[in-house]
This record gives sequence, structure tokens and C-alpha cells, in this order.
Amino acid sequence: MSAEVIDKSLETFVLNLGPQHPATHGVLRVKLTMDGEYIVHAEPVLGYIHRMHEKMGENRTWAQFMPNTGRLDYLAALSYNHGYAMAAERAEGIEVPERAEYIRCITVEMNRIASHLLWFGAFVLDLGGFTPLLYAFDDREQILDLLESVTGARLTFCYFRFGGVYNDIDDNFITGCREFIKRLRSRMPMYHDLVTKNIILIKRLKDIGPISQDMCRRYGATGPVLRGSGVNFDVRKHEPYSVYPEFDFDIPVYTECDSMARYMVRMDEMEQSMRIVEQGLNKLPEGPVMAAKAPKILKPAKGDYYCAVEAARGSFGIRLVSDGTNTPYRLKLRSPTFSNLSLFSEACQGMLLPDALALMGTLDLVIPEIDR
Amino acid sequence: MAEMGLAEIKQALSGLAVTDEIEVVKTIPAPPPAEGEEPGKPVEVKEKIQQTMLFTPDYAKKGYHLDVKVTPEDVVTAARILIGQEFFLEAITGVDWIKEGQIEVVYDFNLWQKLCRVVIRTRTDRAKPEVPTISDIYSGANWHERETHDFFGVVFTGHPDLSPLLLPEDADFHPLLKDFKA
Amino acid sequence: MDQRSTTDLLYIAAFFLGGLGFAIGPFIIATLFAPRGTRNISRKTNQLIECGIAPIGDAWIRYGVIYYLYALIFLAFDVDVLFLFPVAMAYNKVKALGIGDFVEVVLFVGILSLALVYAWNKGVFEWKRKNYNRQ
Amino acid sequence: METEKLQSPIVHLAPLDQVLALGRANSLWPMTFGLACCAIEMMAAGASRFDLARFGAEVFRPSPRQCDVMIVAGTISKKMEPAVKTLYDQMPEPKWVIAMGNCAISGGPFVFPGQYGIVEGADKFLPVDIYIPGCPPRPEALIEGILELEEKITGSRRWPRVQCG
Repeated sequence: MSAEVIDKSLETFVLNLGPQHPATHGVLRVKLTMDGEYIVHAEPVLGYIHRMHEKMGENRTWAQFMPNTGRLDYLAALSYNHGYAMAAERAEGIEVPERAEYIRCITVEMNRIASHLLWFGAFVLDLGGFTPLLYAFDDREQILDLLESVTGARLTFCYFRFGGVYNDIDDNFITGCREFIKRLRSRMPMYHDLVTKNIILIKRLKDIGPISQDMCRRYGATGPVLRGSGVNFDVRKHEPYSVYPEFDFDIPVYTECDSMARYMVRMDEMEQSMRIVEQGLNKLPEGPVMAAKAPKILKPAKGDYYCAVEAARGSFGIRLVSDGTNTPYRLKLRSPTFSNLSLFSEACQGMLLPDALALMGTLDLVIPEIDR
Repeated sequence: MAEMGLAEIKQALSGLAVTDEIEVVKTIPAPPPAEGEEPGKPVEVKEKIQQTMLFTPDYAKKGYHLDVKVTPEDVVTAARILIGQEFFLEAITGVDWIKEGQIEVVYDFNLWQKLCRVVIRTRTDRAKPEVPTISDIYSGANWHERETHDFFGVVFTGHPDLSPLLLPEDADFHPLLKDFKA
Repeated sequence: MDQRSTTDLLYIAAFFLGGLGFAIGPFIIATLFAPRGTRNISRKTNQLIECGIAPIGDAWIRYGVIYYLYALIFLAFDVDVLFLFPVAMAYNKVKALGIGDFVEVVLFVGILSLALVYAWNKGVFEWKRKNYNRQ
Repeated sequence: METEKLQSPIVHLAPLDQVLALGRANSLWPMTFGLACCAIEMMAAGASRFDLARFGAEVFRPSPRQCDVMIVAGTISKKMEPAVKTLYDQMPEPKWVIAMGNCAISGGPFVFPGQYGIVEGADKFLPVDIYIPGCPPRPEALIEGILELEEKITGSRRWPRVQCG
């Protein structure tokens, strides 16, 4: 909609999909210029929950910043712990024992399932269905109990240390995980029958909100948003880190580029994460969970380092600039939803408002991670 | 590994690499001691050598494959080369080197098919930092540049709308500068 | 006015007053018992609600005509249903041809639904954006 | 915080106020006002395991005109503060405020010398009734906060108080 066309039609008005709105799942504000129910121009306004993580990164020691990584994307916080721990370990050259690497992968994948379950409940709630939220939260509570027994926190984890993990996992965690996987595998067909095959959901998502590959490249979208547009890019396979090469799992990729594809990518990813957890539990080696000579005060060599991990929403990257002291000189957090959301204003041009909200639901946003 | 892709990119970007003067500390071995006196100590001397700033660091430690330093004007040409090779922009980072009175802007690019992370750096003067925008090539850079402007005050010339993104609309302070007082 | 019709009138008046009481009653109770005034910290108690932000622009603008047509069609059928109530009351009371009443109702509804068919052809229900004033 | 004294209602009957208070205490409608991590715990409290419906508080109303409690769950940044004030004003009286989580109580983990972005605590500009510590507080803590608010409204506690230890 070129500019002068908008002025000619006097029927456009500005609507605030404001900071306090049930569909934005946080404090994201979108300034919508609307013509009736069609969106002429959408402009997301950020910063309503900017919590200065990067400024805090510069006046805390390396270890003190770990709790912050748990509060960035609190739905899949363990992958952020993992990214930060790995970045520092690479810079310092710390060897992580085998068992700790396995525990890291198992807990990160369980956290990914919990994050996808919450997304599933909240997304169908956006489209109007309330009951799936109750089922999804019920499953998610099982995972939170398991993770809490090991890490001590339900949401904002601070479980990884440079060189390993804080404490070891015990037997009832392992049996608990196996039972949970059996239980969730028995419930997934019910979710698919009741929700995925529901004609209303299909009508709301099929061919709605197309995001082309070129748009993904220009905006740098990663994660399920990108895999819904037919690109097989997953940091676990693209830049194999930790012990992921030992697991055999595949990356669900859908080529329809619409909201239904992004929805199906996340539903299938839950199954893949369960496969990883199962293989991880079977091959769990014995041994220490903390590196023998992990330095108490971390002083990485001067220079800058980049490290990326596959978080639940995309590739989370950390750029550390260290000047050899025990506090980082600069700590840049590359947030996946920041780039995913940046394509929203171009993607929802000329769409109906309810379809734009369905599109925003499939982008799976966590606003404090965008505002950092 | 992305050897082929890397060599291609390296060759393409080598034209833009800036040659800088770097101080290299060299130690000259002590002269052979004459009979009488005690042996001389190796002496350290600082030397300035011309070096094109194009490195291929070891990925396992640093996390990227190619690191090129370009002048601010060449950022646009580098971005055009990279989007031609189907790279996507991962992040734009600002770093405030207050001792050298410069602000460094770091661009991270990566590929979908092959693992090949390219880092483009530029340095601008700290008093009046200006870098041409690449938001017309990479639309995602629009927000990254607005955020870097928020935190460091780097003016991206040609950017459609440099209003604060994460800070309040009327914010005129740049918090991530080293000399920022609340 | 013989005795029977006055009692009927009384019934109607009683029903009317009862309805009015139920309608107006909560307003009266609320004004009596609710606390008056609200604690506000930035004088925004009566501001329109738009997710916590001051609304931008005015709501009284030239609106898409689709919504107006939609309302008109609803009105047509609303009145149609209104007329069916007395018909339903008097159905089969007058001993005319048994089938007569039914035919009348069908005829009545049929004619009115012609408006619906006309609107359907004109594409009111496609909900497309009317962009006649901009190409 | 110039909150002018509320004039009392026109008709003022003590037993009636008791009945009103009981009704209000057991049907507190919170506003969907999740800011950050505490919002997820608030959703978990509203979901199936820690069911808020048992205390009449599970109807999360998005519009401020229809809710009684504003649960400030998360960090209030300086950009968000005017919006929070507007929402508080738009709520009809009688209204209460629960500050959930350390960020809403005192700025929590994001307070450091030279911080420029957040308001250190909801009580800087809101009359807060109940403080729920925790980062994020568990859903049980939110339920305890709501029971505490019920006790504050009616003056007596209907639910047993769990003595820890």
C-alpha cells in the first residue's frame, strides 16, 4: 500500500494492539493502521520490558551473569544457559566431562518440549480454543516437576556452570522422564485428532500468513519459522555442538511457508526431542558432572568469540568481547525472536486482523527476549 | 567443512580488507655475551607493520571462519557481495573502545546450507560515529541498526527511521557507552 | 370498558412495571451502594480503553460500507421475525383452510428472503475490501 | 500518589457491607496483565493443576473495566509505567493491586547502580495491597497471595493457613 494511496482512502484508522493485550503474550505493542478489518501497515513498538541484560553483562563477572540467561527466554531457559556456558568454555578452553554433556542435552530437550507445550496451549487459546491450554499445561507441569527436582527452579534455570552442571541427575529423574515420554506419546494422537485435524484450525491456518524463503533470509529468521518455509537450518545439525552428533534425530521441515507449516514443525519437534531424551537416557555414561580443573575465576583471553545454540525459538547466539579481566567487555545476545518478529510488519501487509494474530502466534514470541 | 565456500568468499572480500598498522611486540635475542660481562637480556621492541585485516581464525575457539575489517563505506559493498552469495544477517553488534576513542560495529553473517560464519567489522570515530545503512539490502538490519543507534549513538546514514527502538521514545542517552552515567 | 378488559390491562401494566423494575433496579442499587469516585493517579479514569495507550486519531471516520449493508440485512430479518410472533399466536385459530396459514407464512418469509438472495448476488457476504475509491 | 479520599457510598449499612465484602472477596477477577516470567507462573496458577477457579479468581479479564485485581506480574520498565498508570485508573472501584514477584516489589534482579530502564517496585506509583516475594513465585504463592487479599477484604480467613515447618 504505497503512501499516497493510504491518504486518499480516508477510512484508515490507527489501532493499538497495545502492551496489555491477551494475544501478544507479553508487552509487545503493534501500531496497526487499519482499513476496516484489513491491516494497511503494522509497526511493532518494542522496549516495554527492556531489562538491560547487556548493560548488566558489562558490570558482572562471568559467573554472575548466568542467572540473567535464565531470565531472557524463560520458557526455554536451559538452552540460554547452554549457549552462555559453551561460549565461555570455548573461550577459556574448558573440557566438559561426557556425563555433563549428556545431562545438558537431556535437560535442554525436556525444556524444549515444555516450551513447545506452552506455545501449543497459548497458541490455540489465541485462536479461541480454551481447553487445549489446560491439557498442555497439565503435561508441562510434569516436566517442570522433573526439572525442578534436578535444577531447583521451574522456569528461570541457573543450572549450568562453566565446565559442567550444578548437580547430578538421580534415578527417579530418569524413570520420571521415561514415564513422562510414555505418557506424552499416548496423548499426542489426542492432540492431533482434536486440534490439528479440527476443521476450524485448518481453516484459520491453511495458506494464512505466507513467509517466503527470501523474506526469511532478508530478515534473518531462524528456528521453526524458517523450517516452516522449507529451509533445513537447525544449529544442532548445522553447527554440531555438545553431544548432539551422537543422537540420531531428524529435523521436521515443511515447505508450505504458511502458518499451518510452522504449527506442524513445532508439533513434530516435540516428538524429535522425545527421541533425543530417550537415546540420551539410554547412553548416559558414568563419571563426574563437573570438570576437574574448572577455574573458579574465569579470565578468557582477549578477543571476541561467537557461539550459537538451537533454542526453542531459533538460533540464539552470544558474542563475547573479552579484555582478559573477569568481567566481559561487551556481551551481545543475538535473540531469535527479535529477527523473527522483524518480518511481521512485512508479512501481515493487507491481511485480516485475526489472521495477523494467528501469524503472530506461530512466530512464538517471548517479549523479554526481544527487548533484552 | 565449507572450505570451497570460504575460499570463494575470502577471495571476494579480500578487495575490501583495510590495511592497518598494528603494533607487534618483537623480542630480539640477547647478543652473544662477550667473555667478561654477564649475558645481555633479550630486548623487546614495538614495531608497526602493515597488515591486511583479513584473518581466518580457528573456528573451534573463536566461533567464526572469516574476519574482515573494512572501512565504513565498504560495509555496503560487503553486504551486497554477501547477499549475492545467499548469506543471511545474524546480528549487528556495537563495541565501544573508549581507550582508542572508536566505536566498532560488527556484522555477523551465516549460510543456511554450509556452516560458514563471516564477520565484517568497521571502526568509526567515537565522537561522531557514522556508518552507512544496509537496511535496503538486508531488511532485518533495520531493527538491528536502530538498536545499535539506541545503545551507542551510531548514526546509520540513509536509515529510514532511526527513532529509539528499545528505549523510551524521547530517550536521548546511549546507555551502553562506557562513559554513560545513569 | 367491561370488567374483563381492565384486568387484562392490569396484567399488562404489571408485567410492564415488573420488566422496568428489573431493568432500572440494578442501576439504582449500584448508585446507592457502590463507592463514589475512583482512586486515580493520572486522571485517566474515563479515557477510552486501548491496551493502556492513549487512542490515536478519532473513531468517527468514513467507514467501509460493508458493515452498514450487513446491519441493514440483519434489520430486515429482525423485523421479519417480529411479524412472525403474532402469526404464531393466531396460527390455526381461525378455522379457514387448514393449509392456508402455512402457505401464508411461507409466502411471507419467501418474499423477504428475496432480499437475502439479492444481497448474496451483489457480493455483500464475500467481505472483500471495497476499493472502488482507490485502485 | 494523590489518591483523594473515597467518599463513602450514599447508603451505608454495616451488615450489607459484610455481605458485599464476602461476595467481592470470593469473586476477584484478575486482569490479564502479565509482563514477564511471573506471568507464566500466573498462567500456570490459572491452569489445571493449581486451579485458581477454586477461589473464584480464574476469570482473567483483558479489559480493565471488568476486573477487580491488577496482578502486576513482572518488571515494570520506565516505558511501561504510563501504561500501567492508565490501566490502574481505568479499573472501576473497588480495586486492589497485587505485586507479584521481586521485580514488582523492588525491581528484583535488575537493580544495579547505574540502571536506567526499570521502575524499582510497583509501590512507587501504585497503592499495592499484597506483596508476593519470589523470582518467580510458585503458583501456590500466588494462591496464598489471593487468600491473603481475601482476608484483607473480609477481615477473616476462610481457608486454613498452612503452618510451614
